[in-house]
Amino acid sequence: MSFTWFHRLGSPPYVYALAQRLTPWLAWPAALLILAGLWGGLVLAPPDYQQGDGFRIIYVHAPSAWMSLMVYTTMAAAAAVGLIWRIKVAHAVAAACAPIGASFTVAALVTGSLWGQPMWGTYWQWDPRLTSELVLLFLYLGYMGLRAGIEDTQRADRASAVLAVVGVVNVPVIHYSVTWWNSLHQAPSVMRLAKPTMAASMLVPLLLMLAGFTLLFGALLLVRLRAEILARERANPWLKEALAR
Amino acid sequence: MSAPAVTSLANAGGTALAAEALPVTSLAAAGLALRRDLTLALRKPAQLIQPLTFFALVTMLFPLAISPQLSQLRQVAPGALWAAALLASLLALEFLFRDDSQDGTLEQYALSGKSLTALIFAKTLAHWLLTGVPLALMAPLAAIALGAPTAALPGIIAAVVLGSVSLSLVGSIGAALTLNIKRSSALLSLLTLPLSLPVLIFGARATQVAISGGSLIAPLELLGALAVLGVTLAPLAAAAAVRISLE
Amino acid sequence: MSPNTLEAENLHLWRGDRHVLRGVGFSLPAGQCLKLTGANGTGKTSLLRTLAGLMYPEEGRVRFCGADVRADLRAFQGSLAYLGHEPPLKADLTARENLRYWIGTRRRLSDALLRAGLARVGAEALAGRLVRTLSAGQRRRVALAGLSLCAVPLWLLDEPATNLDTEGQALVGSLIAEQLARGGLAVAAVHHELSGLGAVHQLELAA
Amino acid sequence: MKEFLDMGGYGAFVWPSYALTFAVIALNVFWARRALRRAEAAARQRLAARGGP
Repeated sequence: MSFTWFHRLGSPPYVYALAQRLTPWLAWPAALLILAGLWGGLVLAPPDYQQGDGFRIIYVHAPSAWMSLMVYTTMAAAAAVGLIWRIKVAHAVAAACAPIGASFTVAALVTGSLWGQPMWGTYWQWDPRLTSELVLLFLYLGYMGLRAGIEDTQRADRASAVLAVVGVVNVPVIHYSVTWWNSLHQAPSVMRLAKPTMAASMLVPLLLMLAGFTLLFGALLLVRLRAEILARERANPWLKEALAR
Repeated sequence: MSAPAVTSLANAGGTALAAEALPVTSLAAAGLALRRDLTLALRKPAQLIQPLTFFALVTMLFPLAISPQLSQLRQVAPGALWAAALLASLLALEFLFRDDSQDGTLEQYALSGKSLTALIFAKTLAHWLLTGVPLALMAPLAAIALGAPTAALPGIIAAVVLGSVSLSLVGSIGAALTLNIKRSSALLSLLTLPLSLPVLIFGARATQVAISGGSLIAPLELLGALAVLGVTLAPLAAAAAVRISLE
Repeated sequence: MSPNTLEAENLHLWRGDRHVLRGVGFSLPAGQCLKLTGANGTGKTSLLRTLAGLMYPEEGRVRFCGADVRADLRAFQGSLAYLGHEPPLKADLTARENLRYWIGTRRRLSDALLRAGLARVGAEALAGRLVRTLSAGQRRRVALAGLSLCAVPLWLLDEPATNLDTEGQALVGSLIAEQLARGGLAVAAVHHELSGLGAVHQLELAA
Repeated sequence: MKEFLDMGGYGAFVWPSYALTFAVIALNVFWARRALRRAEAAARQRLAARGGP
């Protein structure tokens, strides 16, 4: 029985309808979680003993950073499935992920440097986490650049899938070498961008934000996925009925 | 050539299907591919010089941009050397597959019935022999020009030889992916540079240790590890990318 | 060896938005030739590349000797020769070197066999000359020499007689005749009549 | 309320961070919906073209 479930996830009309039905079930809970996280993070959580209220940037920086990596891995996994079993829907998922991941990588970079500014006195510091985030942004731009460079959708799907898989294999290698490089040259005195030790009242809002952002990603992905599926279905008869819904 | 003569010759020239032609292993086929690329490159040496002149050119920029003081340049030498090496090897990558794709020989490799991964690895090995090794032999000149002590030269050569293996391998994936894209040199560097950063970091570190006279074991081991990772994964990805570009 | 048969079943292929192959199907028994006709852009090349396993049809299947070619694509591709629009030759290598590196990766190739292959197509005088210095017709003959040296059961030929004079076209006809006589198969996209082949299947690809 | 906005002196960093992140969220929502609308329009056009002649 389980195989037919997986098999049905490969059929565009089924996934299109599923995506259409699920979107509100992800979007509204995401909004609620994010609002609760904001209220907890900005109002209820006490200031940090070291960074004062400056630490509250973590409630937007950490979720964005988590999104940038989680979306890339999701993209690479979908790309691998699409490449191995030749499932068009998987390639559609990968294509839908890229812009979302890239935009939150930019958010993570900017909020990271804004958060680091009070500590370092400058807006950019070659902190290992920020540097890895910057490289991740280039991986996204490379993926989207390759997709834009190839006209034929099927070939663009498969070529960018290879790049995504190669990229995800390199992400830990890059992160390790950047951290190793940073520990080598960095004077220990400069505080690195690490999460401060957090009391429960500080931690709960962060978990709410992380959950909210993840559900938000789900909702955004499903909307974009429908667009990508339509783009790949040419003039299939089932479209008429799906569009009427 | 009248018809009868043709049929009699056929048995001599064309071999009958029944007697299966003596097969060739993928390894032997890869050896042939390597020899072909080396022969082709030596027929047109001008193309071999280009990456080397580019490497010297970029190295020359640093003293002019920073300062003529060797003591100051020595600080920047490892980074300048490796940035120049990275860009030079990138330059030579674009035509790794493009010429073969345009004249149809790459297609024949894909249809050869032999492991395309082995054939692609042979082509990448030829690329490394033709660009990576010459760069490594030229690196000491650049290092001296940037104030490195002569004692550091063997270490620098070893680092560039080892590092350029990974550069060629990672580059082969980008070259295969952008095979059919016109004006793809910008995209090729966007795909290849982020994946080459670990090599840049460990290579520059090895050069720095060589200059300061420290023990080269650890940095060279890390460069070796990257090379092994590259050798095992890159040809597979590049072969898949070639098949996709031929679709 | 089970008889060489090539079947295509309900092949559908799109190139971008164009539905290039619309349910193409045929069955080609051993010793037979299939002639593909149709105007430019009707999918002859796409069909040949799909049969060769270079392109992946969205629907349908290709069977060789009864087995789906995708089951062991590499073995299938080892048993076919595909000749595209351009002869697959490097301009900076001589005709002999080109054959050595092209056919040599497929099968063991002695010098005698190589010379015989060139002689078969009347190109033995070109052996030592760089392909860069050869005319289009001469390059096509060197490519045909490679084809005849492949010794494989299935030939997929895309306009094999381009740039050839009438004598060259007759050569193509006789090469295919030999391939069929050996019990092999040939699928050829051609504009002109294939001389001396007798009964030939034909597949017209509509615009 | 005023000290809330002041954020213990870090207001100049906290609020831009939140503003930017929620701008990115809003941009994503807008982008996704626009992409879907465009894809639906294109699909309808393709259906009309196919259904026609």
